[in-house]
Amino acid sequence: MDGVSIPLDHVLLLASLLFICGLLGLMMRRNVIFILISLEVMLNASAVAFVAAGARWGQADGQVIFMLILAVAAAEVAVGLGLVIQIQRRFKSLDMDDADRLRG
Amino acid sequence: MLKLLPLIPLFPLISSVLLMVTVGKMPKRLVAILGAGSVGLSAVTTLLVGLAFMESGQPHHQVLWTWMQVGAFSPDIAFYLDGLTLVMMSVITGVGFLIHLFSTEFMEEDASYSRYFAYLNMFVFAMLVLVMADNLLLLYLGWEGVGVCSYLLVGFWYQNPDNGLAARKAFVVTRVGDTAMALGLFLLFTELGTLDIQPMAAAANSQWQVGDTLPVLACLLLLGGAVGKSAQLPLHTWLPDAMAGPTPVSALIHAATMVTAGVYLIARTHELFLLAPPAMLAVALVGLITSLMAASTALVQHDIKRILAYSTISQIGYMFLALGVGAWTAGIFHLVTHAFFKALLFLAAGAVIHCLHHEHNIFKMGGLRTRLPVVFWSFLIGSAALAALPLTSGFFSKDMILLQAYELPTFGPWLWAGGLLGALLTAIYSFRLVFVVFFGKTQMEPDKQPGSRMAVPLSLLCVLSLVGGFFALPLVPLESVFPVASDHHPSHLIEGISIAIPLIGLAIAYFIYLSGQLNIDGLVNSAPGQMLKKFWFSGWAMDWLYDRLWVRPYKGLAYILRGEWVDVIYNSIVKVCQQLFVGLSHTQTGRLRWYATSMVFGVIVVLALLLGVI
Amino acid sequence: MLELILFYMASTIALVSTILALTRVNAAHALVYLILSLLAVAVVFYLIGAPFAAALEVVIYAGAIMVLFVFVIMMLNLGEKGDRREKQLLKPQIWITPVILAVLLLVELVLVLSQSAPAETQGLISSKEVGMALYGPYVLAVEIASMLLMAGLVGAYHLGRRYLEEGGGS
Amino acid sequence: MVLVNLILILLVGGVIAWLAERQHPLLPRWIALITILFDLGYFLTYMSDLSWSQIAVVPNPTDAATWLFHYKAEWIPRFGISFELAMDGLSLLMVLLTLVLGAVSVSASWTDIKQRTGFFEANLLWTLAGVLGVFLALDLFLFFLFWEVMLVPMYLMIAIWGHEGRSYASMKFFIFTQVSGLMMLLAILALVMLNHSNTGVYSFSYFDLLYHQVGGDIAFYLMLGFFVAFLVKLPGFPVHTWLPDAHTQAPTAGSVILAGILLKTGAYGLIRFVVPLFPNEALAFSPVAMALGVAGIIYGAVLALGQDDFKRLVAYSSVSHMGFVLLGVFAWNALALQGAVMQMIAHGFSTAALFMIAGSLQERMHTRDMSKMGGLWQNMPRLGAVAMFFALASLGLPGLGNFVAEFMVLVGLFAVAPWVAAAASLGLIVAAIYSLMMMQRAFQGEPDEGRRLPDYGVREMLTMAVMIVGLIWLGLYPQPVLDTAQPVLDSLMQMVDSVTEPTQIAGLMP
Repeated sequence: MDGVSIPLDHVLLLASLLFICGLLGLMMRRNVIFILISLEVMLNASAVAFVAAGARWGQADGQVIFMLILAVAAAEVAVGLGLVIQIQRRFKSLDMDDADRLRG
Repeated sequence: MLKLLPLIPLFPLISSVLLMVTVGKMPKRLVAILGAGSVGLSAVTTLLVGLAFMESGQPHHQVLWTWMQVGAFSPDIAFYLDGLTLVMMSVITGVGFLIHLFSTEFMEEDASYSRYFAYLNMFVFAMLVLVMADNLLLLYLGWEGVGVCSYLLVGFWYQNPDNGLAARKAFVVTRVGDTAMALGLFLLFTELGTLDIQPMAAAANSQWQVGDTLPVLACLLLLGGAVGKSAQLPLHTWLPDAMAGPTPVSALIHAATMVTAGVYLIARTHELFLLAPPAMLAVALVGLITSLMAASTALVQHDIKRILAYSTISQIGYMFLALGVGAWTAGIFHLVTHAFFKALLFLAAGAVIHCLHHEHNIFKMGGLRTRLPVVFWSFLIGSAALAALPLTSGFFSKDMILLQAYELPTFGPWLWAGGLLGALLTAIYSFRLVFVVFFGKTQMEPDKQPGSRMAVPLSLLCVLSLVGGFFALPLVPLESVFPVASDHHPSHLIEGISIAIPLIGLAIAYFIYLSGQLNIDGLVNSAPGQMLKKFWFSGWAMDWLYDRLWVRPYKGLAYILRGEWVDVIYNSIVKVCQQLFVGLSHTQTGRLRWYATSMVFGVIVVLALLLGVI
Repeated sequence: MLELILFYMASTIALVSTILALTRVNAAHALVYLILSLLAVAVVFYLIGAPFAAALEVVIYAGAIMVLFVFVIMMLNLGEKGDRREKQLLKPQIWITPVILAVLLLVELVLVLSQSAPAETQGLISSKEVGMALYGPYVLAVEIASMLLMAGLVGAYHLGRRYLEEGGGS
Repeated sequence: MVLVNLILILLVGGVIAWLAERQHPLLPRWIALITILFDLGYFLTYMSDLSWSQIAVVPNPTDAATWLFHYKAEWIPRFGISFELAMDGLSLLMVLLTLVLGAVSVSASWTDIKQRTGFFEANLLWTLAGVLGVFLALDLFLFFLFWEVMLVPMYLMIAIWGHEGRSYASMKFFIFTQVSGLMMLLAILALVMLNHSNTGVYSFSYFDLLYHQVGGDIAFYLMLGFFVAFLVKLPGFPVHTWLPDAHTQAPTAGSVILAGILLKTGAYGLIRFVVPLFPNEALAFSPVAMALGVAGIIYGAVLALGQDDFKRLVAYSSVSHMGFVLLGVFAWNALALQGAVMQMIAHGFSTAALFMIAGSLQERMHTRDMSKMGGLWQNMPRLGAVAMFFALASLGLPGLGNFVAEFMVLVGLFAVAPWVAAAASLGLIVAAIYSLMMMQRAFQGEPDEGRRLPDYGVREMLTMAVMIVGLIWLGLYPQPVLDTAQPVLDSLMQMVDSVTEPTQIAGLMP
């Protein structure tokens, strides 16, 4: 395993691509479950970038941050899915465009 | 004795404050005693002080306290007594007392008896302060004070909106003049560094040459004030309307004292005016034109008080003429005699109105000669003095003015001729009044006779009007104040003409209004005659002119602006904000995808900025 | 070399499965693709020398979090009707703006990446190091994370409670 | 500590008044009155320890020790913010005015306020406390704090106890003062930052910033920031439009405080801060400021004539009168400055009284519309006489305080800018027009016979007597006031003269 290392650029590129995929999903999908999935993808992408950066310097900090991201993701999903249930109950639909009560 | 000087204005002030504080709770008898008595006390004190002054012959200066002091600006509350002041004080307290006495009966039936005397006493106080002030600021205090009292008294019967209008007009028009005077004070203080009259005159004489611009400017501004207060052109329009007040008020304020304050001001500051010959000429011209204008207007009026008001304007015009030609003593002399006979005329007119159910129109009167003999004789003597018939007081003073005007180089004869024309008109209208009111057919029966408190002041004023000029008594104290006029006498012809003119006027009035031998109906009824009559009747249409020139535009401006136009600016800011709000609220679609998309757009822009792509 | 090949393979799988996950109509299908993507990312973690992160990725992400999703989808019970609805929503016109924006952002990110000097990942970081860092300098962050999780727990319970009280969303 | 206690007494009194409402709804007004009178008495006992010679000492504006009272405590030392209060002759006059008019305003609210009396009196006392703070604070941060403190209770007074259009008026008042306050805050911060970059020390203290020569364009903009804040408060043309609305809608006591005291904080700020902090810029700006002053005098007077609403008329007359203050400050010579100070005090009395009269009329007739009045003198002779007195004071009758003030402003101004003085003198004429028009429309004319209105009672006459005596005293013997303000103004002028070119305003000379 030692000796051959992976170019950082490529890992970061992977992170960027994943992030953008998530972003696309966020912008395109109206189903609230897919929106949550997109968010997960984006969080995961940023985690990749952190871990890669930590690996670049040979330090553990990247992974520490990854764990914090995990915690955030877990909390977010828990609350988010609770919201999904409420939305389904209120609007009888998972379409986020129906939940537009904030309209000015 | 001279130390008693501050008491003279103090008596009426105390009386006035007492009457105000008790707000009508005092019995009428006590009000009368307090009101008239306080002025009587002042008159007695004036006599004592006057005698003491005549003995010493030196001007007396008494500082009460420093009014305000900021650097060099330190006007005092201080009185200055010299001959001129003494003459004025005598007139104010003497004639004032008689008029107060007259009022105690005249106003007997009025509900606001004590308010009347409170105002009237306050007026006497303010007028005394005006003439006794040793500096122009204190003079200004008195000056505005009399203006306010005049306002209050003209609008005394405030229930009638017309009276309120007249009162307001009186105050505002004089305020225009007062403001000019205030500017004059600013100029004088800025240039001379003091407002005390005597040091100021000295400073002016040392700093300025005859004919400099600054003294001319300062004097013209002071003249503005004098013109306003003394109802001269172009600020005379308030006086005829001011007749809305009770008649004794007209006698005291609008004939004997307040309206002559302008004359007093110019006489008081004559050393400044001597440095400004153009201003002197302006004074003379203002006086002459005003006297002719007012005399011609008086010829055609119906209202007995308006006739007297215009005649007052005209007579003060004579005083201005006198001041303008440098006949200081003659001007003040005429002021004094005028105070006598005009107060007499007004009081007599007041008695007529009082006895005739408040009738003002002279053509509804007539034949009162036998019905109201005391009033008739008073009126006759007053008119004779007004018309300057020989040997009355008015004759001496007017004669003095005309002769000295004739002496003036260049313009003298013209001024003299104008004055003579005025004298002729004066004689005609004053005897028109006498003949129409007291002779002819009786049209109204008087319902009462003047009582003793009316008759006594009338008779005393009759005596003063007749003999007041004989001994030239008032002139003695003035000698020390004014520069001495030249002794040169014009020819007897000139003097003769001056004497003859009033007699001619009397004759004309007799032939037109009494014997009817001279019929002017045709002349009056012709088209130009009618126009002239209308023009004269409206007081040379000055009211109309001012209404169009000032009153209406100002009211219109106030009306247009009343909605606060400046707010348009702020309201439009509000409008813009509201529009922005409406516009931006459309971007709040409530859709998550839209928010995410716009956020991404923002991220792209920010990143691009950071990268320097844009 | 093997690592490199493995890396590119894992990356490709991660990307493709992510794209597939986000374009599915059926949420359950999407979840399966997403789990695949996460597993691929776990491989990437392993390859760049972070085995502890890889393990966590598998255990917590692909395991715990995804199970949550599955539960909820099961609770919602969407079925065929939901699928048809989803299809309608994925119309081509709503693709255009997001794709343009995404491409722009990608270009910018690539620009950013191209400006940095080339570097490589360096060897293995053991779980012990991670643990030392975590309970050393980052102990405050751990506390905060715990608080966050607690808040998430309470929030999720509160949001879900009424649903449960009313006897499910059927 | 005297100064701190002065403010604290009012703050605490406000809290007590608020709480006392639970015991009895009429209790708060007594507590408010007693608090203010106690504060006044407390102040006077300390004042009486001062001799005239102490007051007459020309204080060194840069040295707090030469002031009459000085208190300083650290607050936020890191940013150089301290709790610094100080009093010289000028603030002494203003504090006295505030407390006297404060008592008057409590009297004005005596029967006027029927709901939530406790909270009302509390707001009143807190406003007064804020105003005292503004007059005493010499730390710019503290000054700004008090500047805001006095606004909020005032806003509440208008918004809760105001008349029919209160929400609009209170919002307008708040926005105007708030926006202008923001400009001042920015100017203060910028000034402190500049001072920091020059000296390396953060300080908000007046004494540290005083001699600070900023120079250049930036100083001009900073001056403008302060100027706008104070101009709004003054209020000067064209940022006066909040005033007629606020005055008209405020409860009587609110109008009294607003007109009598709050406007004076603007004038005070101009004298205390704008010119001393930025002498060169302020004097260079003086032609514009004077033009605004004259515009305010004339504009206010013209609009006053056009109003039907009694209170609105008085409000516009305030705009007109405060124009003289602006002129006086920017003429910047001894006479004009003294005139401006006199005007602040005299206008405080005369306008407060006129607002009280307006309030009394509204309480009795339930209208402020003058076209529905007329002949009130007949019904209420005492009220009419009092109104006449204050109308005359307002038009500048010699012998009353307003005349002394306006005359001194104009005399001083004439030496600097004769034409401006001439234009401002027109204000004397137009003031007469609207004042007398007001008297005629409300009090003269045909009385309505069927009307039964209670005349002024003892409480009202006593309150009015305070102000009548005050105005006559100011008009006939203003020397104590002048002497109190003189050393302060002298020292300010010396300081400003020492840093400005004498030719600055030569352009205005004829």
